[in-house]
Amino acid sequence: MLQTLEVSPETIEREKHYREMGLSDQEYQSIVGILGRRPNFTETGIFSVMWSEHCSYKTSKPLLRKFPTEGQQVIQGPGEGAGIVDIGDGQAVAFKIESHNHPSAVEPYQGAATGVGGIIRDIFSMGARPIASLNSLRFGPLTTGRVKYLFDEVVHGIAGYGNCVGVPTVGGEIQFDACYEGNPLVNAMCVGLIDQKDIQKGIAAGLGNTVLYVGSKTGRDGIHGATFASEDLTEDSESKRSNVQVGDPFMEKLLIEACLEAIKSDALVGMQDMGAAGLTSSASEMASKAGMGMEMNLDLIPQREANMTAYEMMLSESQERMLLVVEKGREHEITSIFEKYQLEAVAVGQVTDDKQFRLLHQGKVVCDIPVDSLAEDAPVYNKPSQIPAYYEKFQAMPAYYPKVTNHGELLEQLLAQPTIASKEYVYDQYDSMVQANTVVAPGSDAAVVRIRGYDKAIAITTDCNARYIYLDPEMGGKIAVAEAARNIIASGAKPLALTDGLNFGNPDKPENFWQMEKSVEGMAAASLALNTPVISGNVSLYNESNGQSIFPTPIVGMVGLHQSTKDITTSHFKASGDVIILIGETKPEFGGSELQNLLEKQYYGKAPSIDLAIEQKHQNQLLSAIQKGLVKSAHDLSEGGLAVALAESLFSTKQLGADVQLTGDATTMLFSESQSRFLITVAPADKKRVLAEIEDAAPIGTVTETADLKITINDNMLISKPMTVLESRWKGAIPCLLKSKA
Amino acid sequence: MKFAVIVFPGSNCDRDMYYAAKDALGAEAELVWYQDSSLEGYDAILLPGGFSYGDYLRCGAIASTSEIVKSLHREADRGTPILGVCNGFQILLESGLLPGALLRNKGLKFLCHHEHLVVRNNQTLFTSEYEKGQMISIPIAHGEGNYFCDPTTLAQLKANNQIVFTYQNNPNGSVEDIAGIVNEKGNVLGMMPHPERATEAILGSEDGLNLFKSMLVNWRESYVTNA
Amino acid sequence: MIKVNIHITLKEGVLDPQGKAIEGSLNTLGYQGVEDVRVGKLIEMTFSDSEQVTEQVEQMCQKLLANPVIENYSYTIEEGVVQ
Amino acid sequence: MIKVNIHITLKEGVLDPQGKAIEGSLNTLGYQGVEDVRVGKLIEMTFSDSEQVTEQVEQMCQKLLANPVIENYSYTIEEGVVQ
Ligand SMILES: Nc1ncnc2c1ncn2[C@@H]1O[C@H](COP(=O)(O)OP(=O)(O)O)[C@@H](O)[C@H]1O
Ligand SMILES: [Mg+2]
Repeated sequence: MLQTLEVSPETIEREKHYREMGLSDQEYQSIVGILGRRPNFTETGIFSVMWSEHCSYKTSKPLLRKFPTEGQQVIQGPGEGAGIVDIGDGQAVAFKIESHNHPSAVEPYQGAATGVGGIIRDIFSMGARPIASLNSLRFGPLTTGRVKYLFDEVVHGIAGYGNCVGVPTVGGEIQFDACYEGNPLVNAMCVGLIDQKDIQKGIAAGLGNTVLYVGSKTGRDGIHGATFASEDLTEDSESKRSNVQVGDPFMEKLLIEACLEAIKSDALVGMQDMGAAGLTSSASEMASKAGMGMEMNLDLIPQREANMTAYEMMLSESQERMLLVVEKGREHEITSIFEKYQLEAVAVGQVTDDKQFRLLHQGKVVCDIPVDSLAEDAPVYNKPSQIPAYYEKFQAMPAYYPKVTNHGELLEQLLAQPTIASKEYVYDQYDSMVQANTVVAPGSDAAVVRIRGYDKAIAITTDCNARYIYLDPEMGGKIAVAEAARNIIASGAKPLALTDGLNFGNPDKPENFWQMEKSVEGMAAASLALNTPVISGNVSLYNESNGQSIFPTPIVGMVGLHQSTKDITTSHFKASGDVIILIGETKPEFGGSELQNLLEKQYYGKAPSIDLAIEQKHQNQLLSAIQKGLVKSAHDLSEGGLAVALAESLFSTKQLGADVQLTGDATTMLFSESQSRFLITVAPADKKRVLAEIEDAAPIGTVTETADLKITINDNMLISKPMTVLESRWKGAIPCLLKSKA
Repeated sequence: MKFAVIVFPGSNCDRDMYYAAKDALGAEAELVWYQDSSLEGYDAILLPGGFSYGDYLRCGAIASTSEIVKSLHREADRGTPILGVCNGFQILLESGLLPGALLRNKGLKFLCHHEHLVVRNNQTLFTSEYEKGQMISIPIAHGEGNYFCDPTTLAQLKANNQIVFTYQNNPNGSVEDIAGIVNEKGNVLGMMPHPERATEAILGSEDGLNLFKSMLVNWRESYVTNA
Repeated sequence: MIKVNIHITLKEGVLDPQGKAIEGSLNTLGYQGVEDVRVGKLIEMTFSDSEQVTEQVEQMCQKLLANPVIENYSYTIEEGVVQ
Repeated sequence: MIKVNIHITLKEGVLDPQGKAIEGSLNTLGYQGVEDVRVGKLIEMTFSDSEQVTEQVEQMCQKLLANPVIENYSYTIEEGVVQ
């Protein structure tokens, strides 16, 4: 039989085993101070995960404090499983984004699948029914076999889980850059709908109340680096090795239905999913938030494998598990719901009033820790920050200006760049329509999901152009938030709030910390200016491979509200004869652009600039024009600039074309990535009114019956291409790269 | 008219089906949990899409062993209209209520988008409100919708006019572009595309609504003749 | 303890796109002589009780594990496996 | 003609939701003694060339057919099968 040789408290201290679990000498000493004794093996493990960056935000907390988190619309800000905003009529939406980068690098299918599952649990554990999923992905260039494999499997994993669990995957984004080659990013976002009266909190209130364990059995899954090198500790290291977490979307679907039935019962006191640090974080956080303690008997935990130790059970990240607190004596009312769905629901402990986190295993107390110390006494570090040399160099450079000879050919090439190319290959694999509420499926700007039974809808998007953030974190941070809001506006909705997925490299490098600091400051400024408070988020650090950090990639997930479904607008041109209008000023800004990537194969110089006051003005004026019914299509300008936006607005239309006349510098007008711009179409009769309502708006052409894109600059026809040619380049690019031999 | 929408563990288009019948069509509808094995008192039965039992083993296989399938057979014999969509179609095949099997899509990928279907047979109680040969736009969302049957069965399907819908541009490799078939008696329809997702203009197509309308119209007529 | 291994394979004449795809990849990777790749399922289980195992396995293959329209099955039964 | 049968199974300890669902269904159907149902893949192929078959099979399992993070593989090689 497997004999687990757990080292004694003395040995942990003497041989500094806590270091291998990720605790510093100082942190270990403060644990000894808190306990008034040396922690045993299990306790050391529990502290190490609760005080890890993932659970405690010890490095990022000082930064997160910079975010505005309040607003009239905010019902629940950061601090619970997900943030919640008001959408009127006594309803609300809960949403959050979460990263699963490292698991996806190791096992892309399961890593991505369990990322989707985890964020969905965060949403329904608040009592909300998940109504939409999105994902934000970053990969290296699609040129090596490994990257193609990662890409395909991540997409399969998201589809495999999301389709089965019955939550439509309505949007997302994918970018390709060399810095993600060894460390792809997989961030998943979920949005849930809830009646405000049903909002659940993850609390363990009420002395003597029962703690219920629900869902999958606990196995040795995902007990990651925190474990000791197993050879030293066990007879049989192979069987003790932590396993890859495997998702079971079928189980999750049953959990969703059962949990949403359970919240209707007032016998339920609190509910939380077991996410990172599994049983440890869910149990201790629930008790701590209620100002109570908790005692659990680990012998009662449903176990998938034989001879699991207390340490393994507490650190396991097996999927599809929930922890519930139920009024004593009324357990049956809740367990009978779970029985209907053939789910295990087992009483494993009770709420105590001594504020201790106490665990029993095989008749012994294996953990007895003041519960608040796990959540509240975690250290907070103010890491040193330093301006990177590259930034100063880039700022000092003259503005990058590309040399372009054939603008038409360049447009074709840009459309075939994987970051710009059609993502249909990906989203065709996602069930984007289940639940029958998807009004705008992937392929436009923000996704739109109507709220059944009401004349309203929500718009959802994820955005982050990390290239700008790399060149200039503060400016890029502002742009990321502004771009998300622009997508919401273009769909006809008013932005409400955002969730952020902060993906960065190693924060111990002062240059990386500086990037984090500045990008958060930029995001905070834009959130404030655009009245989109930050209501939830996630931090993922140490994203690097071979010592090379990823670009700072703080992904913005934003939700907006359509006050009427009549306002829902898409990016596609609607009818020939409509007037094409460009909103915003175009300057020669090519630093970090797709054009720079295409021509120079690297990024340098200055990021595009953004003026938040102008941004806000354009957004407000456009939204009000949309709400007045004056706008037939709206699209924000991003990678590839105006020429790409024009082409995108024509793809998937009923064979329309456009005739566009511009003046000024051709390369700038066509391809610059200047911010705060929109491309809209209006009926000829409304042109005057729209131009009066929106400042900085200029008519640039008309939608035509002939399906060609014709662009004249200073009376020179620079581009004249059949849409079929452009569309086949754009649509074919990703499938073609995947098929080509590595 | 009262519809039963059967909910299996893992069904996920059950509510969509329910709303199509209740809101879009304006009929009565109830969600029926698969363990409530009685199907008495319903005028038609809807088997929704989704992933019953996670699609584990084979799509629809585990669901087809449940008790309620016995009641389904009874209702089918009795002539009650039964519509199985997507996973519902898979369950009908696995239960032997319809002939053939569904294999993985030819391209091995899950596919979700609108497809054009051709109404091949408008003489069924599910399609009488369509024109013969009419082209309709209905979404598909499946990974295993590649209809397969042996040549004898195919000949029978053709001879009996059991092929109800075909794809205009076959997306999944189905034999003869088959998207939906009825049983010989004509009261059990199985199809991969989702008509319940195409019952409101705001969702991009209303072409699925006539399928539910046909059921309603034919029920009214049968009610009149029986009365 | 009895260990049963059930092999479920697609009938001849039933198209196997997965097998085809694997064959294609193998050929691309340079394994030229590989042909007729077919993918099936392998279901392993143990029986705690040793009564009528063959009958039971036969039945469960017919009732649930294999679909006779498209699949064949076969199995091996290892008696008295002790772990 | 050489026929190769490759068995790909999930590693011990790796969750097998499919196996669990099948086990549940078999138990409901009345097969009470059935336990530890695990589902794997069975890949059959033929080699037209008989050179270095074992090496090739070993390689293709490692490179393509099995995912070493969660799966184990084994195979049998039947020489000289004539159909
Ligand atoms: N970058 C961030 N910005 C704002 N809030 C954040 C951020 N990261 C985490 N939070 C919030 O902190 C709380 C704890 O987050 P986390 O530990 O990731 O949740 P969980 O335990 O559900 O995984 C959540 O309310 C989350 O929304
Ligand atoms: Mg959580």
